[in-house]
Amino acid sequence: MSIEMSNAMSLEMSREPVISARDVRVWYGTTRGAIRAVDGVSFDLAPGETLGLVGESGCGKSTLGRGLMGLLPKGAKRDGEVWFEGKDILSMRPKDSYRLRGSHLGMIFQEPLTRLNPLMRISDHFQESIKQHDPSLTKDEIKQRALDALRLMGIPPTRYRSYPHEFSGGMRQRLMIAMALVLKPSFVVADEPTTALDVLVEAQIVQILNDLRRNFNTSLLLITHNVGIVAEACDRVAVMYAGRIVEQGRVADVFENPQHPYTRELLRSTISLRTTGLNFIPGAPPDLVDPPDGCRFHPRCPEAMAVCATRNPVNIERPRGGRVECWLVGPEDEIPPGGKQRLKQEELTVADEA
Amino acid sequence: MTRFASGSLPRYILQRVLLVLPMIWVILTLVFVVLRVAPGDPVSAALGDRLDDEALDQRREALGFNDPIVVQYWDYLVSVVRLDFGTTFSDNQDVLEVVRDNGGATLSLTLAAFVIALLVGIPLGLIAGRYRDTVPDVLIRLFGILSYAAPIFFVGYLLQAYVAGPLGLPTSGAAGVETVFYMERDGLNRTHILLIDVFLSGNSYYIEDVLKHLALPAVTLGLLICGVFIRLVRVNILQTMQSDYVEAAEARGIAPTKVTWRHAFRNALVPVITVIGLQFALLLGGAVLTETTFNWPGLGDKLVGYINERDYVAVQGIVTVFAVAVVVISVVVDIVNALIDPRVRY
Amino acid sequence: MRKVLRAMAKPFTDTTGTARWMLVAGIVITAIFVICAIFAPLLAPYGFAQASAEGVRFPKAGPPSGDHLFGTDRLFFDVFSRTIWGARTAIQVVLLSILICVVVGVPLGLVSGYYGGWFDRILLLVMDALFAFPSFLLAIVFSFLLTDILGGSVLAVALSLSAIYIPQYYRVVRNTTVSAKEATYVEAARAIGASDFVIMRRYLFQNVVQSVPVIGTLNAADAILTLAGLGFLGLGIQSTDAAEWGHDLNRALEDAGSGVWWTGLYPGLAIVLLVTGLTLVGEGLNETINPTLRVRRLLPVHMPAREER
Amino acid sequence: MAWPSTEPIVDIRDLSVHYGLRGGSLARLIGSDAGTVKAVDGINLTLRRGEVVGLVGESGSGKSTLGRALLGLAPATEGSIEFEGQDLADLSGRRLRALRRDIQMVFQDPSAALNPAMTVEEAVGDALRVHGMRSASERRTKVIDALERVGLSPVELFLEKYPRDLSGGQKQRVVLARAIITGPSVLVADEPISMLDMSVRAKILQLMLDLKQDLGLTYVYITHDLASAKFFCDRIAIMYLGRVVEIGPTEEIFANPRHPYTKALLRAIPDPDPGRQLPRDLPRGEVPDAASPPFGCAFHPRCNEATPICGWESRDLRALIEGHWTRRSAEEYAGERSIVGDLDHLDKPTTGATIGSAGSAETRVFLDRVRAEKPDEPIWGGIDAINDVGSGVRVQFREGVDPALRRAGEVQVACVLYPDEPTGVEAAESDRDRPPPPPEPVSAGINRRTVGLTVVGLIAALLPFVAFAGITREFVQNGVLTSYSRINVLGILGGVVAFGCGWALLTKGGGAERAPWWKAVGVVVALLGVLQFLHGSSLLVAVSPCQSERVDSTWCR
Repeated sequence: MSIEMSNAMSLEMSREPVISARDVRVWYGTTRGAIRAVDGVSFDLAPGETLGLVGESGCGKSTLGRGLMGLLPKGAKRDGEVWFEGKDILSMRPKDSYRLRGSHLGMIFQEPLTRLNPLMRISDHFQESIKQHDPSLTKDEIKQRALDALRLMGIPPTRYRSYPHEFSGGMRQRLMIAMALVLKPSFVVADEPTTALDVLVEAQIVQILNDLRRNFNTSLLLITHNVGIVAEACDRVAVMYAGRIVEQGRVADVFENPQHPYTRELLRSTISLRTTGLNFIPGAPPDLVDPPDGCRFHPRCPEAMAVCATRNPVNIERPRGGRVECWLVGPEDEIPPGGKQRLKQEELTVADEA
Repeated sequence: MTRFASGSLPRYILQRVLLVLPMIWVILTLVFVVLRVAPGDPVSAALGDRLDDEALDQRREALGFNDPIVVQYWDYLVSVVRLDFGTTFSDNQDVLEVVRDNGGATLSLTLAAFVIALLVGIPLGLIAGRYRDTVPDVLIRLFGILSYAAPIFFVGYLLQAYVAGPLGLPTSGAAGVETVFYMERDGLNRTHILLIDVFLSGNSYYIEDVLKHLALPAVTLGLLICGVFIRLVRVNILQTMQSDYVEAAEARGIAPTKVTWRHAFRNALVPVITVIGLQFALLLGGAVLTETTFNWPGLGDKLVGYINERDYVAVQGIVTVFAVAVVVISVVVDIVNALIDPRVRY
Repeated sequence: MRKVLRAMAKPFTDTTGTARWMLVAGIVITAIFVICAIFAPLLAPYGFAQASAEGVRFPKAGPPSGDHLFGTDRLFFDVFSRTIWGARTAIQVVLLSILICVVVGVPLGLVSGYYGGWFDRILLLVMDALFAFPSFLLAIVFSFLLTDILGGSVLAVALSLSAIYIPQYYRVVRNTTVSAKEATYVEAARAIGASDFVIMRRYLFQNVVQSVPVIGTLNAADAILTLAGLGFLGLGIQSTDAAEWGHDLNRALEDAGSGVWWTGLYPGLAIVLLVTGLTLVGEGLNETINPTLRVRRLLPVHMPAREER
Repeated sequence: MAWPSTEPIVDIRDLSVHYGLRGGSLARLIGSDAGTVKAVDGINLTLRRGEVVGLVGESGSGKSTLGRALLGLAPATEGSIEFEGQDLADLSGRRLRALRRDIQMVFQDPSAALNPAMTVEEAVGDALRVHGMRSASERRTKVIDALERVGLSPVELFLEKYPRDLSGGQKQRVVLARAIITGPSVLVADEPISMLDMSVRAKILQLMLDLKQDLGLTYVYITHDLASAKFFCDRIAIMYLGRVVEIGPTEEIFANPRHPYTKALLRAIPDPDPGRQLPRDLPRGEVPDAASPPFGCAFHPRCNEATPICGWESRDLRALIEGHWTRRSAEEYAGERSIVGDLDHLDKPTTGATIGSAGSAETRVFLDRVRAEKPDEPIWGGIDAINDVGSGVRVQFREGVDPALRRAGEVQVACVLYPDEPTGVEAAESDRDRPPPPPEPVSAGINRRTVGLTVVGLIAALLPFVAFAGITREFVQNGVLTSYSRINVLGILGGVVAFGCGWALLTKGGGAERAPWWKAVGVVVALLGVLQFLHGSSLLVAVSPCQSERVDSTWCR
């Protein structure tokens, strides 16, 4: 199948998803108790598709990305199902899931400098990765593949034998991307890949990520706090709040017609070139050691109803595709009588904020 | 951005070598201030009870102690540059010859101890760091702390009392009387470093004798540094194991053993190398005690002897030699470090 | 007051695993020696240079017995008493030298690191030279000089120990100052118009001295060893002036061959124990204070089964 | 409303802030500079009472340095800053500190801006304390007032807290409280919201607007984020590598961006408008090294609209060739690489770049191929001539123009595309424009380092001879080498030093344009060094342990 065709089909969403997460939970241990960083998250990702994962800091978006990769700190636990190529990653033996990393599941990190071993040349990094997953390749073949990947990222072959510290910030991020993609994984997690970069370089990297589909047919989970980047580089978006994905769907759909009050407020509070007045969400995200009952957004929600404080919202189909969990959208028949009354909320002080 | 900032390896090495001069100068000045200016009159301190006033004054004049301090300082610097450290008060020997004859023994002792410490300390440190908070880690750390906490002379004392006998190891001196005598007689002491000379002679009896004599002192001194190495390596492993590039390597699916070796261990050893230079200084200090404990005919032993004789010229000469040795070692370590770590050169 | 107590207990409550046990064990061991040092006159049956009691001369190099728990040495002294009195000497010397080090090293490092420039460069070079120099040799040289001037007193030894440890305090404080003065909060202090003195006192000092306890305890351990080494070489305190473990060990060395083991073993063990205790405290503190080494105590995670809807 | 008025409150004239770069360990010891970074390079700016001026740029643009210079935190190398008629440079340390009551600052990272060892009350109150308010109760009243003003209520909950107990937004409020408590008239806000969470940014920005309204503040708003600047600022100065490249009223800058850099920034802002297309014509590359900025206009290497006179040079050639290679196959690259050889030397900026190692003709063919691939690159217009030299060619670039700020409509722009428009509304303002600085000086051949190296080298080479004149004489009279057992260490070291200096002169002497005669000096010094080294070590060679008796009593006391 040609790349163009697969590209077209991925937009149709008709193909088997590359990765399919079902009710994933990732909890951390702390001195105070378990942090429910990810608490029941489901999503699908089609081949060649980019899903943007947005939310405030501390909402669990990075933890979800790491949880999928299996890169979790000591004392963290995860459960649920993550189906990848017909197998559930979470129930695999650790050895098997380790083998998937790099070759099938790739990761791009936020701070590229610290992610490269300062004592190893770029060539050593590439050799190590490629050799690990394809031991049959000769040295020349490895170099060939590495140089091809670098070239696609706009890094000249003259720099192949350089050390990480000899590159600029943007170049290093290109290196990281090249290194993640050289093994042609079918799914890549990019965790805030542009946060540490300058405006223009950020735009360059976003462009590169946007071109991934065309060059590698890779599915991408792009974790960011910047809704602008999602709008530019993603096909679909998942909005995360307090450990749950509250709304997901096609970017244009969700941004033009947000169903969840949090999505709407997040978009409204974002300062963009079209901003004419300042809006913000009152209050702060909840403590995930002890999240509020019912909908986790209800203490801050301008439209909270009585039912929101007592019962978890149901994950339902959005009117125009995608999914949302909010009692305002439905389902009507599950709301108990009187549940639609306006909730009397506690007063939030100005300073109660993130 | 700063791709080829300011420098290359040769340039770094040149800079580092040039930096030796001020370092040595500072250290010489310190030695001079401490040993020549501070104590007042070394001649009467050393010989006051043996000579009368007139003779003392003559000695002072001859040694230039009656000159202004600045002149003495200049003379001192010049004489060091010429490697002329003068003659000892107490036994009228050329200090340089004392250094030559005894320095070799100190060098072989410290090097042997150093090798033992490296061979034992680094692997133990790696294991302890890799398997943090497990039983091996606790045991290794305890061993490290104890081996550091036990004073050299106490370890030496225990070894002499309880180990030397059963193993048939000598507890005193660098070689048996015959070895020393015959080596001297046959003109085999070419380098004045016994350890090298016996190997050059190729005589297995001499070699065995010298190695046996070396065993206990080297182990005693090695244990001291061993504890330091364990600690150092362990802490560095802990830190590199947490580093972002180790996680990134795991994310690329690099096999765990390779991640441990190539990313964690190798990177952890770089800072260790830097500190090794300083440990060598610790070794030289420890050598004094080891030599005294085992009657090892080294510089440290000599130094203590001259100190008891209040022989300032000898003390000053030996201390100067130690000081210069330390500076030179630190430069070598820095250069080795630059060869390994590309970041240092810039 | 409760705040202070809580702050002091923080290293215990925050950490887990071996670091915690090291800290506890170290503090217990050190505390025992400190108690010995303070109450030496009460705990020791005899004086440190007492060769007879009630007119009865002690045996020469007598083996351990009911009267003399650890036996007696060749000078007729009671080994048990000397071991306990030795703790007092050791702790006196070490405390004094740490005090001198902190009083000299910390302000010097702070000022040199904060202002930089020529003063800093020259001081750094001198301190580096001192630091690079084999510390034990330096101690030998200094005590050699100082005992000529001050006699073999506690002060002379403490001073020569200070001379070798000041560079360490200086360097640590200077380096943390150099990095801390780049911190935004120092810039912020300057932005509100604070003078250099105010910045050093109110902004830098508290953040810079945090590493001092760790070096302090580790140096104390090293100082005990150095002190004993000096005593062993006969350069420190003389045995009639005070009880000193290193010096006792030196005298015990010649006994080793003749089967008299008690004169050397106990002072040696005392050194090993005290140094071990101090090192445990230092390393334990390091693992709790140093964020890269710290292991936080985590509550275990229990994931409840999913609630069915 | 009377403000923003036209009354100037801060007047910055020709301000430059230069920093010396730290060199290697030796250079650090000697205290010599390894070069200077022109963090701020000749900036003119007037703040009018009550307005918000935005300084916008990427990292390294000098926007933060400019902000810090306003408080006297970054010392001005040249030029002046006048606050209400007082020149900051004239003030003593004490008076300058007193002045900081009137100009205050808010920082980017609120967690770093607060001393971790101080409670909120101490931190905010310290601003009063350093200005001499001794009474703790008086301070407390004012602190409570300030905290209420920034919305930290109920105040009692916050007074005793340490920064680590507060959220990011709350910390930024504390920083703001500390800034306003002394009653300043100017507030420099250095990226006050960029480290905060999306949902908090608007709140802090709103708070800053309220404070401005209530306290009549004048803001300098430093940011890399054009979106918030558009909302917040009255005037905007776009900065790049230490210079202002475009300055004017906010509406005009956004409605009608003129400088290519401004245009690029506007295009690059990620926008949550799903209908927007991803920009395709982004500037390439990254912000260059400020220690050796590009010739001519600093933005030209990344510019989409560059002209032949923008200051093309060797580094641009390298970027061009390397860019070309990212589009070649491995075999083509290998072939071309062998023709061109190593490119590292092109990093030393010059307008005459020599490349090629396999013959002039081949190199020309190669350059033609590069040109054929992208014939529209403006760099081709910037090449004056390509001459054959040795086994390669020398590419001679046109002398570039460093554009000064000039009036263009309602704004001022520093770009060759906008030549002077002398009849402006504010002619008086443009009178004070900087004259165009002279082009990058082609080095006169001598710089401090060259002279220094020569002097040190000569001294090192000759001193051992002089200092040991007595010895050498002795040595000749005796005529016996072996009579000396002492190694002339000074000679050896002097030799090494002299050789090093000579070598440095030979390779780097004479500044940017290496005059051949400095090479000659280098050769001489290096040779002297070798001679000295041999002299010192010839004695070393001659030492024989059996003849180590001292013959001379005059120099061996």
